[in-house]
Amino acid sequence: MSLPSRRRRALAAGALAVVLAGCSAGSGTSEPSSGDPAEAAPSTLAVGLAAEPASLDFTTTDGAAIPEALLYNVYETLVKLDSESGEVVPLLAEDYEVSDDGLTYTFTLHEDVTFSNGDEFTADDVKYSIERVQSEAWTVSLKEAMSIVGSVEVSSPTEVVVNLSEPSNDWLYRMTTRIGAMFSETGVDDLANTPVGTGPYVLDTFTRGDSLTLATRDDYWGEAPDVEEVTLRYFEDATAMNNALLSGGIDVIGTLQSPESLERFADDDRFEVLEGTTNGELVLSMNNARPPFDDVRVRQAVRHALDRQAILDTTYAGYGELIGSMVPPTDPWYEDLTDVAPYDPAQAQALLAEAGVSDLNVAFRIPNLPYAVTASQVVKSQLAEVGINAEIEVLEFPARWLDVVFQQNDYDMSLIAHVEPRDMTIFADPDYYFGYVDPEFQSTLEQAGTADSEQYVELMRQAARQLSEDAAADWLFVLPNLIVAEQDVQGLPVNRVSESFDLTGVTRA
Amino acid sequence: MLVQVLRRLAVFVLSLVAASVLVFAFMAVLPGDPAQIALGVSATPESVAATRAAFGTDRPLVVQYAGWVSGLPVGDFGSSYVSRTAIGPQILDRVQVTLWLVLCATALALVLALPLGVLAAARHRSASGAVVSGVSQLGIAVPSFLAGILLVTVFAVRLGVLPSGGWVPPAQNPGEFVRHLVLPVVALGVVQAAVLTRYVRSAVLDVLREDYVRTARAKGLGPLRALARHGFRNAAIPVVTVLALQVATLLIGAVVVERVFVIPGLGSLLLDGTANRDLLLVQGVVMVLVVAVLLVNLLVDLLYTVIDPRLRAG
Amino acid sequence: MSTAPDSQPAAQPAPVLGARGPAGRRRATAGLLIGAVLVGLVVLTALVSFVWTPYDPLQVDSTARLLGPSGEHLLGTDKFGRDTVSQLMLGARTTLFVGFIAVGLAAVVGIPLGVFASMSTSWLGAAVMRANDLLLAFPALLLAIMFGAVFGASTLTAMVAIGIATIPAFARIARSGALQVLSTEYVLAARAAGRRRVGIAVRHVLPNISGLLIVQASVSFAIAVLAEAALSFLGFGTRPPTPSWGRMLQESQEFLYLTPRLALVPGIAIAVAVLGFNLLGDGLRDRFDPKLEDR
Amino acid sequence: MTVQQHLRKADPRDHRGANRDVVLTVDGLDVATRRLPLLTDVSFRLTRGERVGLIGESGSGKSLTALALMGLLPEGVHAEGSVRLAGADHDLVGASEKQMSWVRGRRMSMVFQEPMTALNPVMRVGKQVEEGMLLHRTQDSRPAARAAALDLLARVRLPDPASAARAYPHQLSGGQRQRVMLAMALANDPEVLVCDEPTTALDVTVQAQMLELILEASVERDAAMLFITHDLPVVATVCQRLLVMYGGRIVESGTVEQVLTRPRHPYTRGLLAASDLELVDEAGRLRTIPGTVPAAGQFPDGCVFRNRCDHEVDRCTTFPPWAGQQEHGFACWNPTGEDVRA
Repeated sequence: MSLPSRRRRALAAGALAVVLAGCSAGSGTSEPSSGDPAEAAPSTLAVGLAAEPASLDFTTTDGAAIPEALLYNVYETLVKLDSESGEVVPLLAEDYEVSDDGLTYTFTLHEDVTFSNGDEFTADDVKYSIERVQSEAWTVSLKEAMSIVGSVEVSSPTEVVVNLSEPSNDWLYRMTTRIGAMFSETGVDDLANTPVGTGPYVLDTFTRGDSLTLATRDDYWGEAPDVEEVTLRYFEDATAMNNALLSGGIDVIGTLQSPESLERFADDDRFEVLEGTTNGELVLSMNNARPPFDDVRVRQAVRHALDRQAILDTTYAGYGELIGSMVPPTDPWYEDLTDVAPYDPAQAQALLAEAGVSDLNVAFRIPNLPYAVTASQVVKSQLAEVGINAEIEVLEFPARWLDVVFQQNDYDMSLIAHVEPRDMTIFADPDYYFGYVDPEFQSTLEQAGTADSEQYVELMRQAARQLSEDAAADWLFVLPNLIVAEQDVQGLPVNRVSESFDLTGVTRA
Repeated sequence: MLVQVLRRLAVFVLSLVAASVLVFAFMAVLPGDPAQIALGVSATPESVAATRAAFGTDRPLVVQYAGWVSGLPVGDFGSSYVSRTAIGPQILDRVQVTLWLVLCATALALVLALPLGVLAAARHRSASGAVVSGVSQLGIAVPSFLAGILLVTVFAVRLGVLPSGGWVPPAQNPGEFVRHLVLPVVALGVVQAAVLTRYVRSAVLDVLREDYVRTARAKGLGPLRALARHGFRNAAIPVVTVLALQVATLLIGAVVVERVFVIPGLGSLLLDGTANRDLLLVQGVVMVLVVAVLLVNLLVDLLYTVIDPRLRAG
Repeated sequence: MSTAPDSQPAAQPAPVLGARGPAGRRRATAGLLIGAVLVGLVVLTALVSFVWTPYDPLQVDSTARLLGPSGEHLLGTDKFGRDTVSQLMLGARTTLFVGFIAVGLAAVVGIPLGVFASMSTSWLGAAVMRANDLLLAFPALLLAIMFGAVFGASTLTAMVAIGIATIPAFARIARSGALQVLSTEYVLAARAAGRRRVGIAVRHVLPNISGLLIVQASVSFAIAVLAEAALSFLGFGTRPPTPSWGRMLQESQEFLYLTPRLALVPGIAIAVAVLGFNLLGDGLRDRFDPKLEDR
Repeated sequence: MTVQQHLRKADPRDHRGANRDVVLTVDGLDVATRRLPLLTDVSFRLTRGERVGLIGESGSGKSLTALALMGLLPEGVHAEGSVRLAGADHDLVGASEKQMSWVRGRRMSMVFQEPMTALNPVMRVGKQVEEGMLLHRTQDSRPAARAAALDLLARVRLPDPASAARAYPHQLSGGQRQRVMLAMALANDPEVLVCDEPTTALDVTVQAQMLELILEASVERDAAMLFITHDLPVVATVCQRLLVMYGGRIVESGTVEQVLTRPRHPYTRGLLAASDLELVDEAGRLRTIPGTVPAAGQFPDGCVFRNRCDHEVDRCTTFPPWAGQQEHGFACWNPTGEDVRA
């Protein structure tokens, strides 16, 4: 079986989404003796995170936890995504140029960059790294984004030219993700345990089920980060993570899992609460491929039946933002589409009557992730108001949910956050679990891919609106990024729009 | 007596084999292809097939079982489908953690339950005995995870005297090791102590009513001395039985407490493995837990023959 | 002779004195009474929930989130705006349901196995008890996690797992009780009279061990309630939106700082049920266990 | 002060003269739970070397009397009255645990009914025998105690005492265990030996040997013995005097000859009739006492036996006073046989 490349990419997006969205690979953690506030030197930092990496090799192991820990910190890319502005900015590339036809990218590299194993970073490594993504060495599905690259030419040790086989508005953006990470040919022997990159940090220790410690290295090419030692501690349990912060076990909660407890921290002088945004759209999927949701009126009825603000209030204590389509507010083509299908139970009932359905029973198969469990109960209750009985069935995430909903598409309704950046494209995939097939939407996206940048934004906007009007799904809200930190910790990545928990700008006063 | 020990050992080995078959067979029913899961849902069929071959999951189940079980005695549990690392060392790491937890909790339970149980029995008519009985009843009724959560809230969050959770290996920092161990051990041990207290109480009460204790008193031994010299060893038999059952409960209770206190022990490994469908890992952990329980049962059976000469008869 | 009163002095020891004399008996009765009242309370709550709850326990009301206790909502509302009292009542139902099915399963399988093992003289009886011992090595939580992994976690898998893990307890009690009964003279007499084994099991053994079994059932029930709570806490038990006390506790964890009431209410409910069943079991044991009676 | 003088002082009512030393005086012993009287006004004396039988049906209070003497009453059961032991300057009733510990096993020891349960199953027999001697320091070292224990085991005629000493109780037969019990009771040469149905649980063949041993032991040591049994032939063999107990009271006393041949109390008569296998009633059935022993607290007011008695008269609703002497008398308004009152 050979899937069309877009399908693979789309699936990849989904797979990634579900992993990042959940607590898939989390585990226990411990607090080091240095976690004691009295002993804590200013140059160390302990950050609590939810999902633990299953291994340290993101070339063969899926999951958001690995790039979260390693990207930009241990591995660097030619260009990175600025967490404040959401823009693509140079990193290892001092500068880059794009040809007018959008096919040729010329990167000028920084000099005197070395890998943590001592090897020098040159244009050869760029060529090696990009070609390695295309080779069998990479097995994770995200590699498909690199298939667009036709050739890589090294013109000097500090200059490299990448030729695309077709123009893409997306490729450079993808280069800010893990597939753009730069490897050394001599440093890929034991990626699962010994990552070798050009970043300011090296892996110090990785205690499975517990924590991962990064330490700065002396020969970093750029400005050394302020915090010399960062420990990433993994908590399966949200309450345990909160308690760790309250009792001094950690300094930062990287992503707060229990929004209701935020008030506790907001009231406490010791802590600062940062509210940012993410790429995670909470998608209430409806199986477009089979009744009753093959009827657009039924789908629209569901959208009208839902009071999304109430869902947001219950699920995330009101943090997060209502959207209305598959676009987070940080994307350039975002527009507020919440008025396309406002909360209007009467309208919902009218639509259902028009579609000729009554006493609707739908299988609502959700993953056992906290937000999904909470949100689904509100959804169920609201749907009951308009006469739709949603039978909630909780499936274990990832394995069973992926199997039943994602692969077999055996569901009527589901609910999961898709956190992959710029992932509206998944709706263009007819084989995706949404079952949404619309040639017009597909062609709009296709045009957008090769259009010039202004047109690109306009076409994407148009596509998003069409999705919303077709009620291909419902978009409940975009997940908030909630960070709680001790007052003296500054420069944390407030918005989670890249794959990295970027520690390079963090300082302790 | 030797015959008996040998027979008991044979039963133990047979139980191990039966347990391994059960565990393996059960895990083999799990839906989902490990290779598919490891590669992510969008992997190509070719790479899935290759991975399947690498995992060995394309072989017949019997062959897989034989391969798996033959590695167990030497601590080879195979390699994780998810992290691609050897499972044996991981389990070994985690076992040490859980073992500390379970042993300390057992010790705490014993230290609390023996005197309290004897007190409750000796004074079972007086107020102090009734108080001990009542408190132990309440102690049993509180789920250990709730106890854990409350302990953290009070001692770690409110008072800040102890860490809220986590683990420091004893070799790294003995002081911190102890500090981190206190709350989970209390959460696990106190509930067990409550259960044990009641068994000690009833065992001692039973023994106090035995003729031989009266005989001892007729010889001139005071009530406490009669109990100590003649009662304890006899009371030990039911108590040891319960203790054995409790070690099993503790191992499993540790799963819950490890979750509450974020301790990287066998329990969290089991839960992670389950969530990730790390089939071999789960299989390995379950097997280790089951072996531990069977081993405790074996030890207890052997202990019986030490305590009770009546069981030594050939 | 049979009509004349028996003056053989060795006849019956007078069950007069007890190490647990009148006072001990009184306390045991008090425990039994408290246990029965607590269990009755839980059962009554569950029964009432079938016909009446103050509010629809599943009715989400985002305008009534996290309300404190008031005349309208006696114990307040949770984050969904659901009435805690109503949830609690429905939770009692779940708790009892899990207990009944689990204990019932264990009894239905365990008791015949135990009685069979006690009467069987062939290797099969020994094998049954060995298998039983082996099952002891799989505690309820472990089984439930395994079941959850294979079949997907649900109330059903939790119940079945708890039930299976409880089988050995029943089998053991049934076997040891049956062995005692089988060695009594009236059974020997029945055997001598040619009664078949099944007949003996039904006529003599079961009625005589029923007391022991009821005690075991009560104690197992308490354990099942705790196990269900622990499983729900770990996410291997009852699934939403069905309320259960364990799930209420788990859901309320994040409110521990601000609204500890939400965690305490189901916590207390669990403790009450467990305490009730344990006290009931203990009280019944004092009633049924002849060992505690004489001397 | 000699023991004799001491005793006289302790019990001024001793009117029987000094031809024998009184070692144990029980006077007005009442035993009761908080609500139920169990023993009422039990009085008797044991003199040195005297063997007294205490007979009656089960439930009449015999074992309880023995336990009361030893101060081993079950919890919740209390004694009142007086139990005085020669050489002890305190009353055993109400004595402290410490005082009683000094008495038990040293001055007064007891052989229990049930040899199967009265020995500690997890302690070697030898040790159990040694224990009492070491406790009361009658042997000052462990080796001495061990030697003494072996000697005792030999004297109770256990075959191969050395291996018996190493054995655990379950490895011995019932008869052997009862010998061990006896050895334990004799270890410190007590002045009073209380035997609570020591042969009831034994095979008939073993019973005779055991009785012989007990008899021998008490004669050898000149120890007073209270021998509890329901078995009249046994009593006739072993004892010199008899106490008949019913409903927690002593209803008749006298020498074996007096009581067994000229019973005055209808209850005694009933007991004798029931144990005589040759005596049959008109229908040819064995004689029995009608009715059964009531449970404690269920005895009738007045004479405790009147509801089973075929001699009942009006006065029986009040308890009859003791007629005759303490050593020979009865408590009945309407006695059988010769009327001592007349």
